[in-house]
Amino acid sequence: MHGLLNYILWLPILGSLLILLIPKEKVNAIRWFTVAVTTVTFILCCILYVNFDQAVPGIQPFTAVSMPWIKSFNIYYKLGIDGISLPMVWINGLLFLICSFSSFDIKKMHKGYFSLLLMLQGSIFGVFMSLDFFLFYVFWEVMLLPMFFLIGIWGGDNREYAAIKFFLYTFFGSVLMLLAIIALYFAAEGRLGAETFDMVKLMGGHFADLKLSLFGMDLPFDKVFFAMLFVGFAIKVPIFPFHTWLPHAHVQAPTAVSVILAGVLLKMGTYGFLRISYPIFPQAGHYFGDFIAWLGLVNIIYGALCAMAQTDVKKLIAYSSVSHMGFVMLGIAAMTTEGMNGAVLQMFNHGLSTAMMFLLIGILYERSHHRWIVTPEGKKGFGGLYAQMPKYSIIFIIGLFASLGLPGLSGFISEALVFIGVFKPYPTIALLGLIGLVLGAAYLLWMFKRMFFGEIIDSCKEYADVNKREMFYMAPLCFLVIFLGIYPLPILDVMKTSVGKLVIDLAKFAP
Amino acid sequence: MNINYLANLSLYIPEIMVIFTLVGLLFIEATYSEEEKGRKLFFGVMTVGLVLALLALVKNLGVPPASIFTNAVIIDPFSTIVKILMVAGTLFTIYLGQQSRDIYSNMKAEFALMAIGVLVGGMLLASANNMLTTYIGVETLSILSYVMATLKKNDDRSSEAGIKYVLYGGVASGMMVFGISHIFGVFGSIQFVEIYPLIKDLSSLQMAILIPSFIFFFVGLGYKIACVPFHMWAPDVYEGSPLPVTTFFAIVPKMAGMAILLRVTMIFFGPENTVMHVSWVGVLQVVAALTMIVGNVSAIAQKSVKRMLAYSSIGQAGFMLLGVVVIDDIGVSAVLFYMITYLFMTLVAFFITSFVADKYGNDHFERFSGLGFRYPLMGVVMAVVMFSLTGVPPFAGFIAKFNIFYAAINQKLYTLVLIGGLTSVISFYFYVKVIRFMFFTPAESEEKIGGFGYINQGLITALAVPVLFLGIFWSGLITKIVHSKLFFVQ
Amino acid sequence: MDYTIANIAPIVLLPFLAFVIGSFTAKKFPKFTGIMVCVAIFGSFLLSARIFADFVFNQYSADYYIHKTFTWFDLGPTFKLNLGIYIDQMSAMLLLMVSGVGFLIHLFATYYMGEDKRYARYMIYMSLFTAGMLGVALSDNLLSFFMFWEVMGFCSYSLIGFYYEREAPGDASMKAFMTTRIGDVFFLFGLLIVWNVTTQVNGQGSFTFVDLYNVIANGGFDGQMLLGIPLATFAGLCFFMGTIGKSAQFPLQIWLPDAMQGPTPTSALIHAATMVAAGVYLSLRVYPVLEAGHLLVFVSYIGAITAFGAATMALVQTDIKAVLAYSTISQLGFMVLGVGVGNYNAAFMHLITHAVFKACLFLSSGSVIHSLHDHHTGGHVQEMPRMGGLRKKMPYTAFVMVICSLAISGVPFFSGFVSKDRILGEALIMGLKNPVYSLPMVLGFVAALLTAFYMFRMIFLTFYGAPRDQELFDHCHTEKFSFNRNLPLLILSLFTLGLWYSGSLTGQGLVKFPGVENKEWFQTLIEKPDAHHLAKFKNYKSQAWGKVDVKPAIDFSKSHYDPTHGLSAEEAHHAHTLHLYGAVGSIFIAFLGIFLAYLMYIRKSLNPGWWATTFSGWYQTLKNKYYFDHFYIDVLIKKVLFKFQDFIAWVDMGIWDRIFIDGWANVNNFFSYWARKFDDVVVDTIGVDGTGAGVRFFNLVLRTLQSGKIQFYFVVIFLVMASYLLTLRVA
Amino acid sequence: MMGLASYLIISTILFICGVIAILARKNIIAILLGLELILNASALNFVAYTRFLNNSIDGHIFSLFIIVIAAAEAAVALAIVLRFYQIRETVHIDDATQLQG
Amino acid sequence: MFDLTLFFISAVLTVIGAIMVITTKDLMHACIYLLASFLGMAGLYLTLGADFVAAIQLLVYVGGVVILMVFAVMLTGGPHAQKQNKFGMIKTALMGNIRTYTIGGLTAVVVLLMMVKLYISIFKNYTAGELPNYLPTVERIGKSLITDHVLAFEISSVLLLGALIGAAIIARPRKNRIN
Repeated sequence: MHGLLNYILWLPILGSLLILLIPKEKVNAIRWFTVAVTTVTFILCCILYVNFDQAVPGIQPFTAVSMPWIKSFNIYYKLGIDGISLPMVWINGLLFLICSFSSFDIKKMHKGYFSLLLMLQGSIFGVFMSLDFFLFYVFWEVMLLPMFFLIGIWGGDNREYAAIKFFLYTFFGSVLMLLAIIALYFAAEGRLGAETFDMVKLMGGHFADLKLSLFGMDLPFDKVFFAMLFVGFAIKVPIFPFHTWLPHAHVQAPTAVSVILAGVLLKMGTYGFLRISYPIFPQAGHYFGDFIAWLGLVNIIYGALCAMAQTDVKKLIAYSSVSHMGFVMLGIAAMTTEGMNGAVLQMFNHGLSTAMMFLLIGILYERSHHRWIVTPEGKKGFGGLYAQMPKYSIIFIIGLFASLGLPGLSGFISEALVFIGVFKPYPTIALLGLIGLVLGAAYLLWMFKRMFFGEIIDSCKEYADVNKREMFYMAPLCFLVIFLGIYPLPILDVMKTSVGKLVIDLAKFAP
Repeated sequence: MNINYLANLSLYIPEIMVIFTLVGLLFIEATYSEEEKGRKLFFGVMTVGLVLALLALVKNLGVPPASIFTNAVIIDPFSTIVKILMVAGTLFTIYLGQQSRDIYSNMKAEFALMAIGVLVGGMLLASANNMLTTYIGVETLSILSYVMATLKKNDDRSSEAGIKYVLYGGVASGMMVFGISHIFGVFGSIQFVEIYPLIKDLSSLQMAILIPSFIFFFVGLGYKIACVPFHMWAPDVYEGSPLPVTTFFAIVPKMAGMAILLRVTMIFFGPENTVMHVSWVGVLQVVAALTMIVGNVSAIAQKSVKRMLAYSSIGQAGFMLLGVVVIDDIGVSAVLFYMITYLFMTLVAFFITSFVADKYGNDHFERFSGLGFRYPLMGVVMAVVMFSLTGVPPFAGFIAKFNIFYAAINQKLYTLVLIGGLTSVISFYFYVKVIRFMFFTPAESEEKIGGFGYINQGLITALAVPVLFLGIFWSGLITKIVHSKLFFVQ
Repeated sequence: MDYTIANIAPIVLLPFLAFVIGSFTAKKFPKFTGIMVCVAIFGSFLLSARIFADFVFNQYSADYYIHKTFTWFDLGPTFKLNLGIYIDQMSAMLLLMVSGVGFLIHLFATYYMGEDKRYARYMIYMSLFTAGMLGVALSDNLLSFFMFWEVMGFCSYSLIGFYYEREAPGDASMKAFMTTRIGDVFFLFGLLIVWNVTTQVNGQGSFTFVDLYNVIANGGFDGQMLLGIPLATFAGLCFFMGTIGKSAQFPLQIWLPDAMQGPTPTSALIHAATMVAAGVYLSLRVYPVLEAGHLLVFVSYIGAITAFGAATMALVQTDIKAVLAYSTISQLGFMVLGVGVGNYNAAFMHLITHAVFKACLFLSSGSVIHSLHDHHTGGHVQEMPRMGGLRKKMPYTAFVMVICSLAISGVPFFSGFVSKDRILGEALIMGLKNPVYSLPMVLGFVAALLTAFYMFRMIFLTFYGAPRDQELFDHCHTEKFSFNRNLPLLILSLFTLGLWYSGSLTGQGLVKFPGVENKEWFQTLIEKPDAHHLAKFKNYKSQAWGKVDVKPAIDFSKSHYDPTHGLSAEEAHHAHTLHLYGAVGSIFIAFLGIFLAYLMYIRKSLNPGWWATTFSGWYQTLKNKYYFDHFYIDVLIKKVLFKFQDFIAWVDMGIWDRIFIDGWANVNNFFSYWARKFDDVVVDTIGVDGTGAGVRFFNLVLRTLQSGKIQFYFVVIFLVMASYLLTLRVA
Repeated sequence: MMGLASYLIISTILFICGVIAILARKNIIAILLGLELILNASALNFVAYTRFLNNSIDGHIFSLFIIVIAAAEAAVALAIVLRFYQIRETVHIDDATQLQG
Repeated sequence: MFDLTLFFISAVLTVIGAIMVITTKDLMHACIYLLASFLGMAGLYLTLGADFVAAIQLLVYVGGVVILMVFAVMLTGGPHAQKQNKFGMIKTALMGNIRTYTIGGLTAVVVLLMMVKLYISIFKNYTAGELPNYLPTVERIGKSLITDHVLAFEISSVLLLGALIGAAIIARPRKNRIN
């Protein structure tokens, strides 16, 4: 089992290079090669899951990979996963498998597309597996490159703007992160005896009482760098007011990329909070707790309000992601067992449900070539799809209700856990957060009503129902959404020990 | 007075090699002025000479540092590495000059001659160890550069570039020498070695003379590396010059200037000289911050890729200055690493721009439309370089910036690093513009670009390989560089 | 027989599995799917019947509850979530009712929906719904209660919107879901409070009723405040908001009339018998919280207002289902009133009796509607003004409907009388004892009067008199007895007899079952979890699933019927007297209502047209449904009652519905217009692009400085240097 | 009378004159004249310092190099000016503003 | 006494020359004034005992630079340059006008202030001591040039060579055959 993470990490990247050897004309070979690579990767992820030992709170020993990379800087190629990263790794494997099927619809430059897709997968794996800060940063940034091109080349009409905005935003945040990483490295010498980029060693609130002189002010070290990391991660989450890249990126990106963006990429931000910000700066985490909780609340309500305004389905779902990620932030900010577990579970569940929604919209877009609920001319963009595409509608309902948090579907448990966790420290926020649930139901159902009910409008009469391939890749998601709604243990069990440890560690530093 | 000339000369083989190449080329040029055969011979000799110089330099890497010609120059691994970079840069630039249509075919030999001449100055500057060699280095670098800027003789822009360069260069070097004269007045010596012990205990009056004098001195160096506020010639001259010349300007004079600035800073303004250190570092910090900001911000709305790259090279110089400000060994190695990556990135960027500009007659961003689809390899390579210049991992440019930031944060220069980081975000605006046109915009025409033959593509790709390679496997190189500390004979 | 997974889980799982299997077979084998669903629910019914028997007659009748749990998930020492079953007499009753009535409705649906092209899909939705409702009945804790509750909400949504080809069901379904959702999120917040309080008291959070009762008994809520409101009040309000949403109480009642867009069996099952009643069931379950939060007065007001308001609205409906819908709201109001006045038992009893007769009424109306085809449009006819005299065409239905109407009107010997009378009696007592309650009391009685009136108005308009649309009448086939059309109706109507519930014809007093000494029935079967009772939970012992049921450690011996209600003899006498007055009054009221209806629609001595012309000003605008309620309530209530009813009408239709619910679009557009503006302009343009613009501006400045004039460059050099050197201070 | 101060003042006057020439003249050649003045000021400084502060010959050497290099620079500069004149037919410095921004 | 006289004459010549260079309206005159100034410089070098430097100053500047200047002036059409730019706008006079002199003058004042500050320090620092006798410097310079500064000497030859070639390249008339 040793080195399993190596295989998972490098297989897609290797695949992305190998694809370049396939002649450009052999489109099917390229597609199926991608499918093969993602399938093998997914199987490896499953093996990882099977071998996971729930009792171990920290990094799973069997996954640990560590070798020196840059000796003079103490940079290590260090991988490992724990209960927080495993669900993310797994869903990454799953969503890319699904996306490689969904991407059969891509119309141009197949080779580049699939190559970049695999590279994206590899780099995201890297983010979730890295235990070395430098390595983490490298993967965090590398992920931008394929994403940038995937949006920029295969995206919609306004793709350049979206791609650049996406890149700039993230890059801005990550520059601040880099600063924090290096500063931590040097601070570690005083506190830990040696300079290090090792996340695990840095954890534990060693940097609380350091001072830092910036712009001529004497500032607390940990709070400043917590804030810097916060911006870096908040942009990825995205947290209001750093969220405006998201609607653009989502709307312009091709379906599969939207799926990845919403399903996995956004989680990198919250993962960063759980893996880096909070464990390393627990005191600052407590200090900023109220602030982040309120921001989470703003995210929820604000995202929902914005979603309601949209006439573009994809934009609507994009804003719903903003809203849903707010729940994750809320859960994290609560710093209670329930809240944290809920947050991690919500990361996973939102990955499933929002991926479903984006795939469904992609399927629809294949047929309609537009995404307007109400077209800019004020006409109905869709109408009566329920009658026209019954199977599609059923899947849509599942996705829809999963994302509005219907009990029995996956979203509910995580949201409930988050609220349970949040209530204790922030009852007011919990109460106000409920508005988000109402609004969430409102915009989703309103969208559903406008698109699916009523008579079939003329332009919708041609649309075929979902075909076998689409059914094939939607089915696992439907199954998971329902299954995890009833029986969330497969995910909760693997994460709970790690999350519990995190919560206990954090609690030690409560003021 | 007993100078062991031979021992000195043995360390000075690379320079001598380059000078001989220069002289030899002059003869060849004079003999076979317009013949095809002569051209082949010319470039053959040139290549051989420079490669030999490179080999000699590589051999010099292992040699223990030594000060030769009565402390006129110093040969240490630092200067040797910079020289290697400069020679390599010259070699590739001359190749580019041969390929490029921006240098008239009857001027290609002259371009090579001038470039090698500038290279001699640069090499002298890189290992200069007294004020005189510094001054002569700067002047050699400058005067021949003026010629290079004007090399496109029938072009009004080129001659205007020459005018601007010569005036600006003259004023800057005049001020530099004015500063040097007062430094000489205070110390009574132009030898770094002799100044060094004196600088440690100065009276405050001397200090009051020296600080302005060194500022004057700094003008000369600052104009060579084009740092703000002495950068204003650079965009104009870079734009007006023929493209290979711009390439050359972005590499050799800049590196040489950076090397001497680093050396002067390290020798005179170490932390042990409190007052001098504080004022000098204060100046450098402001200059570095301004250079990063102005370079990167000005580059945004440019139409011409060449001019954008000119501003970008100013911005990059700002980052290197950030490494200079640190004034310690980590900073030196960071700057060295930066120079190495900068060489490759600049070469690739200018090579591709040059071939595109040759095809279309100008180098506006629009000319890059659809390049990524027509020449995927070139597109990818250019994109890699642009990302690398921005500082995105896993490319070498990121590692270079990382090293600089690393060194700066080690000295707690948080504000500067913050500025550096943010300006590198800003720099993405204009670097990505190239990528945007290459990949997101349909091609303007499907005509072949003549410059992208297999050999050139291969060469460009080969030049880009280190950009990628050093981004991941930089362990070995950085270890080597860390050991090649700036040497100073006391 | 012990309670194990094998014999409890299937109650929920059978319908659920029918749903799962059905969702695969629906397309290919619709008939089979329908039958399978019915069989599954019948299976649930059998299992429920066994529980019912156990808890009412057999070994568990003396025990208070069965509570078994398993761990759903466990997140470490501080967080463990248990799910399980909690069965006491109340849930046993509810199970039996839900599965029984549900089965009959499913049976009827095979008739009603038999020809629909989406028949099978309809059946599986119904099946899922039944599973949800049975789950609610079995839940031992508020969380699973909430989950099943939401599943029901989803089914309700899907079934209201079943005819998705039309716009109206879409609107209605969304309105229903959204309105209930508002209540639901408060319910969810109530859950959070409970979890928090149980954590504080027990060190381990819990949602179970038992723990909740326990905490209240231990005074866990005492002295706690949240947002300046006592915690118990807050929690109670939250839970009661759940009730308001789900049971369509004022002010969230608006969705239920619209919900009639669904097929009629849906209306019968979901929007009459079970789901809406689940709201009341919730109130009953959390009754101790309501009590601890001093919310009962509030509850009674809500109930009374709803009962009265809905009844008034029902008076003028012309759609047969709309009458029943408003009637349902009104009856739910009665139940809530029952809770509010503290008559726990009667409220639940009314829940059961109402479920039976209202289900029957809906099914009957379905039978009527299904028989009436408009041969012009091909659609079914629901408008009463086009009916009349139908009893000749469909005698069974007419018979059944009259029976049920008698029941709902509160005519003696029928179930409605038994339950409603007890609620009204209690309201009377409370009203006389405490002036605060006088308003609910009066409203309750008036509502009862109106109930009788509008029900019989409906009966008379539908079945009596001359056919008003002869063509329609002629096209109506004469009803032939069929097992899936008439049998469910007959069975249900059989259970509208008061005898089943009261155990005696009068509905009062002690009951003796043959062979069992002093076995009492409804009135003592279910005990109010008041302070005295809650004490029993203090020694609660949890039970794990297994072969053997661990009986609760304490003696839950059944309290005998206490004719004095624990009061002194004098007070008891007083109470009895009042009850008697109440009973007499309600009987009188029932007959008065029927009589008025008779006068108006059979004898026509009171001309409804007179009323219409007298109030013609608003009657004309009533054609538009939006202004109908508004106008009606406005005038009638203004004349008869108080000014604030004005407010109800205004809030109900003017604000709540038009803006808040139907006007989601408007509000959305308003809010989100500004939200979007804010997002685009402030955050994006100024915040983000603005930064970019700032950079670009700076760029412009710098490029202007880069003027190309070399002498300017020199000036820059000199000035920069000079400015540095002139400010320099050395030593 | 013939102290260091007098020489430095002369050199300063030369320098200032050079600066004024550089900034005020619009003729490129006139600007070059100013440049020569600045260089000469420095050379004078070197020799003066050699005389009054230390007897190091390096000052003289430096002056020599300044003179030599100034000559070389002037040669190149004049060549460039000629080239500019041939193309633009002007020696007005404000005509050399095509490259800007 | 001689050196004092020489100093005065030279100083006056230098300063007047320099001032005339910047004030005269005629470029040709400016060149001549520059020549005068350089001559004065040579005299100043002599008073400083720098005989060799003075000689070189005369040789290089007077003999070379100024001739080049004159050449340039003649080649570029002397004082009669065009008065308008390509847009037809009246250009600033070639030799400057009030505006340019104001700018130049103000900047020069600022620079002067800076230099004054510098010189105050220098004068405070400087203590007049025994001046060494005039000694011929040629020998020392020669020795120094082939020992200490041999490298600078040699490299400057490269510089001059390069400047020579460069000037030739640039100034070489345009060929008809391009590319």
